[in-house]
Amino acid sequence: MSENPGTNLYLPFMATIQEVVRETQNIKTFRVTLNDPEQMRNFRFAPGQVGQLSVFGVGESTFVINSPPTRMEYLQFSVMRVGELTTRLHKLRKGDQIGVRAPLGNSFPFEDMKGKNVVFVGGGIGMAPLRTLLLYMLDNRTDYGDITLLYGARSPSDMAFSYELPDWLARKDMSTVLTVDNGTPDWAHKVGLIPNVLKEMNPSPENSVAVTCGPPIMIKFTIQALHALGFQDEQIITTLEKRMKCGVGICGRCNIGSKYVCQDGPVFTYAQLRELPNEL
Amino acid sequence: MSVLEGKELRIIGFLCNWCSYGGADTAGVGRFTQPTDLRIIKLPCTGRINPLFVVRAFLNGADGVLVSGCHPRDCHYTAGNFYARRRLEVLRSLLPVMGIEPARFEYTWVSASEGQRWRTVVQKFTEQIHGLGPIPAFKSGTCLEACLGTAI
Amino acid sequence: MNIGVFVCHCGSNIAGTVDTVAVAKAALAYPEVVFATDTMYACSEPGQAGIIEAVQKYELDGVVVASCTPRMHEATFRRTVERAGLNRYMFEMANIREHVSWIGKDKDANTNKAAELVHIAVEKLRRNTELTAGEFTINKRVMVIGGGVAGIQAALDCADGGLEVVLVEREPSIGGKMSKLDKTFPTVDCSSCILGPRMVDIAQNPNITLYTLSEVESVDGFVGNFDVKVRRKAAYVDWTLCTGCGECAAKCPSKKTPDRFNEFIGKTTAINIPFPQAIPKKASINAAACLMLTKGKCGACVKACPAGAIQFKQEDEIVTEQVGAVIVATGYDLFDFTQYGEYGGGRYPDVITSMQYERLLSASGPTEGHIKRPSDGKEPKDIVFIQCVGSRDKSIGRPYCSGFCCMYTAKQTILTKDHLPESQSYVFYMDIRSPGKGYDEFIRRAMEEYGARYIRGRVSAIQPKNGRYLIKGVNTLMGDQVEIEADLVVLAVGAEAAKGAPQLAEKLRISYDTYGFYMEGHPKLKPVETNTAGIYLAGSCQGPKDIPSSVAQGGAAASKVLGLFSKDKLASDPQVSSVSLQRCIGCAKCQSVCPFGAIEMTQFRGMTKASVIATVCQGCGNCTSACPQGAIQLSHFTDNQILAEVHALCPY
Amino acid sequence: MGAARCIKKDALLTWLEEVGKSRLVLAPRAQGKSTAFLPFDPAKGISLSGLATSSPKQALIPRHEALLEFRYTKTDQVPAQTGLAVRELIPNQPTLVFGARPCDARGFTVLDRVYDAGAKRDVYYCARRDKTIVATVACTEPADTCFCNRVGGGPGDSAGSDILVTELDQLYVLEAVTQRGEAFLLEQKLPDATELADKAQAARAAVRAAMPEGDSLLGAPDKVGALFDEMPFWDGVAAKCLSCGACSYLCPTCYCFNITDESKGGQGVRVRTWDNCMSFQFTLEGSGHNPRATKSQRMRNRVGHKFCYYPTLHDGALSCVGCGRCIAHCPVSMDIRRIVSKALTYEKAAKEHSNV
Amino acid sequence: MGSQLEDLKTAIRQALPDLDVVIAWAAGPDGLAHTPLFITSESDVDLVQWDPRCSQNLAGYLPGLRGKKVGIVAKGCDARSITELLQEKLIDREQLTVFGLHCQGALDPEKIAAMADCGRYVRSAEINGGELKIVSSKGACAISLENGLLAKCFRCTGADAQPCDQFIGEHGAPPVLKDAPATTLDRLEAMSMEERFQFWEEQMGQCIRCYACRSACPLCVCQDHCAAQSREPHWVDQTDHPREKLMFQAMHALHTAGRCTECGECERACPVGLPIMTMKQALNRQIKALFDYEAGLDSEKTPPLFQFRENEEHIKERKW
Repeated sequence: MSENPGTNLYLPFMATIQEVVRETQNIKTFRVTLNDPEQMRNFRFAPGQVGQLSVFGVGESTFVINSPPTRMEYLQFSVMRVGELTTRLHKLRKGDQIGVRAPLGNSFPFEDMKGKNVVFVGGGIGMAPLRTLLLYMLDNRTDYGDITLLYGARSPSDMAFSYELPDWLARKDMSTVLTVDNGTPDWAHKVGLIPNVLKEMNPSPENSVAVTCGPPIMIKFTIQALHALGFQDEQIITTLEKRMKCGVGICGRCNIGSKYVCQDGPVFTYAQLRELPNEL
Repeated sequence: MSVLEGKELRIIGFLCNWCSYGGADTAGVGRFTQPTDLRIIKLPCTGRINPLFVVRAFLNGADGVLVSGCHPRDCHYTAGNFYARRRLEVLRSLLPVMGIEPARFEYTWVSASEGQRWRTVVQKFTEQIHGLGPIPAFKSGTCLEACLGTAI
Repeated sequence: MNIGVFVCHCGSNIAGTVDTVAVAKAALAYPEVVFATDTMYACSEPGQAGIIEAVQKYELDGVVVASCTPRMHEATFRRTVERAGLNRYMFEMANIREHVSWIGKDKDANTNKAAELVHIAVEKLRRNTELTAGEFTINKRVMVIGGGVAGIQAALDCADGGLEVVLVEREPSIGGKMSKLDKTFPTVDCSSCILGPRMVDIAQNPNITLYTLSEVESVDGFVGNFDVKVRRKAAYVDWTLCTGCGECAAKCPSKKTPDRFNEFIGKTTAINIPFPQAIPKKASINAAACLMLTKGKCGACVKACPAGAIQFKQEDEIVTEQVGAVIVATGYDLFDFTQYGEYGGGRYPDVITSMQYERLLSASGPTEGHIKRPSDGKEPKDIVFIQCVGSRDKSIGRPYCSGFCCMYTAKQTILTKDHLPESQSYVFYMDIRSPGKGYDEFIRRAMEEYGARYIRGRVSAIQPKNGRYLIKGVNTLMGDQVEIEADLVVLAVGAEAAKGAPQLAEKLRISYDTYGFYMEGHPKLKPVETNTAGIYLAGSCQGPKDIPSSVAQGGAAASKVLGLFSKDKLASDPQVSSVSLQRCIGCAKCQSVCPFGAIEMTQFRGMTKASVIATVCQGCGNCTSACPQGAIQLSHFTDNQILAEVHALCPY
Repeated sequence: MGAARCIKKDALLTWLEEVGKSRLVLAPRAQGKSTAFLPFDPAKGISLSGLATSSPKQALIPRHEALLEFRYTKTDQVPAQTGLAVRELIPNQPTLVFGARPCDARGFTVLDRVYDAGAKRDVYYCARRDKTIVATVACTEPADTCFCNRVGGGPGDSAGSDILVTELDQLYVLEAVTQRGEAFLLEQKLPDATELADKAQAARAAVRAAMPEGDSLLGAPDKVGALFDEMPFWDGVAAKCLSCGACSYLCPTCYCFNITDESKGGQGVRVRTWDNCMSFQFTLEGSGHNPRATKSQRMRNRVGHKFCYYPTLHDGALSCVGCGRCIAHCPVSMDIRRIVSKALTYEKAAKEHSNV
Repeated sequence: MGSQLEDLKTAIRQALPDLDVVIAWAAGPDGLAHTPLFITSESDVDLVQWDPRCSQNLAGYLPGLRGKKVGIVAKGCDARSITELLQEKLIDREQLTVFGLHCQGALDPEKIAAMADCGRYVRSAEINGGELKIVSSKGACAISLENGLLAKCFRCTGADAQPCDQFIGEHGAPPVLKDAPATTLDRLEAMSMEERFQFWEEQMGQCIRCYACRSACPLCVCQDHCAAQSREPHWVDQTDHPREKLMFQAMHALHTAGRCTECGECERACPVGLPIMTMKQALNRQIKALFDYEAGLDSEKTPPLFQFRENEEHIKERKW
């Protein structure tokens, strides 16, 4: 059995799926706990760190832990069905056993962000990594300035975390804007592409940090929009989705030059990214 | 679970859904007693049989592989068996080069009405395989064994 | 994934030689199986209820039933799992009856084998995906190929059902073989009297477009959306102008043109209307016999034609028709009687085929209904009929019975007696085949009331003798040699597949048997369907048939089309191939082996990729076998599914 | 270290056989047309002429290595509750690698920096490394593809070795390089050869001196790094590359790997296997995106890793030891020396074409 | 051959302005084998070499360069690969300029190194009057070219490149060679089935799974998407077991059945020297016998496994 996860870099914690939430047609959220209560109690991570989920017999894949470290009843991962492993993960249900190698990689600079206004811009499944930081900040609300969330998806039915959105919309201590590319008659929020809606919202760069994650094309135009709004490269933070295997900087897949996304990332400021060789 | 040790050998049949699978059904309906070694994998058409399935079966330890489909011109999909015939005939020459006795592999055509013929095919082929005995095994053992025993 | 396994006893059919309890227990050990049980009759109402209950209680995602062949109850159980709230494709069957319990005696071996068959079903099911049928619109027009009685019936029934019909006929007129017959058995009513009005209906029905002298050139598309190109052969007469007056034929100097309609018994003119009741009643020119078209001089018909319809420059024309279904009713052809040298067919003028005899009997035939010997025009007295000429004879590749020859021969002996009361008919036969309603009585009448002499035995030789013919044969009932002198010999030629039938089958992508007759979808349960969706069969193209059966099939095919068209959209079978755009390199190997033209090469971000037209794909998987990198996969028969089955059976 | 022992050439096989009783001995042996480090078999001998086709890295990173074994379990009582047992498979095999060359041994140091990096230790690698004695045979004649002296090594270097073996006429002199080597050597019943140490050193120095000097490639990191965005250069050098893995798999320092689960029913192993950065599928992401989709990008990463990224992370040490296997066995005779030399002299402005 | 080389250079120089790249050979790192040369500028042309050391088949690069105007220098056997690629529409004829050569055989560097016992210690090597003169640390020696040829040269059926846009030099017949080396196929035929199986287990035990055989194969057009490394479909697992490697070789053989021209690149590329063309040769023999077909001779034909006849003249089906 799992004699010593942690000392063996490749040995996952054994974990049990406690709950499966169907978010959208192709996204499911898994809430898992480590089987050993001791391990679960001692588990520490920071918002933005990722984990490797194992379905034994299929393999491993990387997902961000999207529950915040302030809520440790379970670890939450949201999975979009794209390949072999995610397809098999989607077939799992409550009570099934998986492996978790976590935490891996770096985290959002949540300490440095204290006292600042934070603008979250999330697209599609890219909302998952933002969720961990957002909830962390809401749980430490007084440490941070204004919190603004812009969350977009292709259509209303593609919005993950729909059960949390009413709460976010209702909260007085954050402002939330939702948008979709293609609306439906009963859609009460914005219709439009994220960068355009962002420009409309016109957040001030003053004492602010923008955190964005989503499909590459959305990130590209969101960064352009943020630049247009006056955000500097250092004020823009994103997290990279890269194919990782070992997660510990050895196997040689995820490097960008001499940086390993699985160790030096996945969180980078745009300023850092610009320093990296152009091989995203 | 595997074939009954000592009694049976591992024989895999790839049968097309429309003719030969039906032929095997007809043999069953007619209560035509057959040897029990054969395990049938149903495919839509012999055109679906990639010869590599046969190779994979042998390398995994099958002692015999039988492919059966519709008679030429009776293919449900008009031409699948014509392609299959060429592919399998070519495969036939590969097996002996690999060290697999060519008689371990046969292909034939049995229609849905030919229950009697199906019985004959199964009987003769099973006898043929029993005549050859078990297929040679890899000295390095099974894949799992090799993995677990990574000594070097 | 949660899988439930149900092992059926089928009473004692399975449980007698398979330990079903042990199979269920073994199944529990297979991956992802969370529930397994044996059940008395899985297909029974309580059996199905048990499956539904277990699906709900154990939150099953998929079900394996180990019972009879899937050909028996796969559809039943798919509905069951659907009722339980699962996708109907999350179901697999293990055939442990036909393939195990009924063929093996050793209970241990059977039990073990049954468990392994369950194992491969489980491994396959684990890799199944939920599939939903797509929908596509259908073009509610139907094409009928062949204007014989079966095609006419099908066309009229479809048109009456409100469908637009395109009827394509190879000959200049519809009517087919039936239009050549004098009378029909067993009622001895006039063939053209019953067929004629039907032919007129075809001409007058506004829903029917009629192309005669036309053949199908190519067929593209799929059920609901066929594109059929029809070649309208040049008639050298503008049929929009032709009134069918017949002046042209009267003036045509080529009066020795072979008369196809009259089975070459008589002669006709190069320009002609094949027979008086022809539909359409339009003239056409036999190019091979026309002086203008062969030698470039004549033009008598041009002068004769009051409508100015003659057009020597007319060329074949290709028209494209869009239809949603096709009924094939291309009929049959007659056996070539010259193949039996001993009968002298083709050498002796008075040895003729049964169809030629029909024309002699017919009032509209070359002899205007008088039975005359072709050689000298004399009335025959003794007439010998020989049965099974080109039927039930392996040596000439015709082992099958043509079915209707016994009956028409009896009819012909009766008609002979009516025409020539002094005559005597002899019939050499092998067996009498007369299973239809009133048929056997009819044969009896021929023998008993009309005095036809039936001799059971084959004829070994026919020799001319003093202007008559000496027929040598055996009487197998009496066991002696028979010699009969006769004036006329009628060979009851059998039916064979219509000329060009295989070529048409290939255009339509339907199967045909060794003899060229088309294959029905199922010999019992799908008599007028083919295995190509949207293509139906009627009449003798599927195998020799008499008129009532052909008409019945015409009606049945029409009702199938009407049933198909009763929906506005068709569901496509979702078990089709699909392409992984990531893996496809656009080499088109799949396209080259697809028997259905279901794969097209498309452009995707500047790269060539294969793409499956789901509605055309029939799910044979030939493409998957041809793709080296496995980019195109047939769903539910993917490489990984078959490999998983192989791995389950051959563990290593 | 001090201990030195010697062994007569004709006694070598007997000694290896003796060692083989207590530990696995991996030594180069010709098989077919190639030479590889294989379990020593006295009947089949060893092949010490020149460089083995494959490097001895497989002693520490096997071509395939089961990391974990897993097994799904079910009980008859509650079949719906599937249990899962996972077991680590930590190697525990004392090994002697005999007949590595100095470049090969230097390769182990390249691997050590990655796999045994302080707090981040790869237990599988380290378990093997800790139990493995590397006995390196100093080279006597560099081949035409050798360039260890241009990348910081030499034909008689001892880096990465536990024991250095020097050929002297009819003798092999075995000198301990590490404590582990010392301990091992002291256990052996071999004659002392302390007095031959100087002679051995002289022999090694002579070989080193006779080796043709080439331009040093130690300055490559800056230059290769600066060429990152110079695509024409990479397109040029990569044009003839086939994207196969021959170079990576024969290389003593290439350590990239893949991890896959291979299972049979409810039981299986998580296996680590060699992987190849020149393969398209190496970096292919689930979404279909590939950060190194072209051969040129992959070549840039391969050369970049050996001559720039690795040195950046590890105090300038190149991850190329100059064994020349990639040159000798490349199906299209690519020559990494020429690529790096070209990089060193490449002038962007000159638009020099980069055919090498 | 000097003038032939000059003619080749001239032809390339003339065609280069209209082409994006010309693929030829240049001197390799050692004197025993030349290496591919991608010519994009006039100065590259000076590097071109043409002699029996031009062993590599350059046709394999063509599918990867689709969309560009490419010139290629080809020997007779190389051109058969080009024909096959044209046949499968994997390259476009109008984008391609073939500089065809007459070849009297290409050298096998492994064989020569063994014959000269020069290992990897070659100082210099040059071709002179039917001999390869080698100077190595072991001394100097001369190897007759005829003795050092690749195995495929002994089976050569066409020494002149066809198709060809510009033929360089004189047309001629294949080299007349004696004493063809025994093929592995011949050796296998003398073995029992069990021995053959063991033979492959031993051979595959040496395979390092580098896939050089595949990468060098001009007809392995899947390359980046090879089924050997995919899990969907999962034909072979990633372990080092000989079974999996043998499975891959069977896959390579069957995927190239009726397409393989026996150019020998798979064996030439194999860094550990495995006889992996053997299975392909066996299939070719069968295909010749069954369908009277040889790959690479006619770009208008369809490979035999992508077509059929209703009545197969040479297929004798078993009657049960």
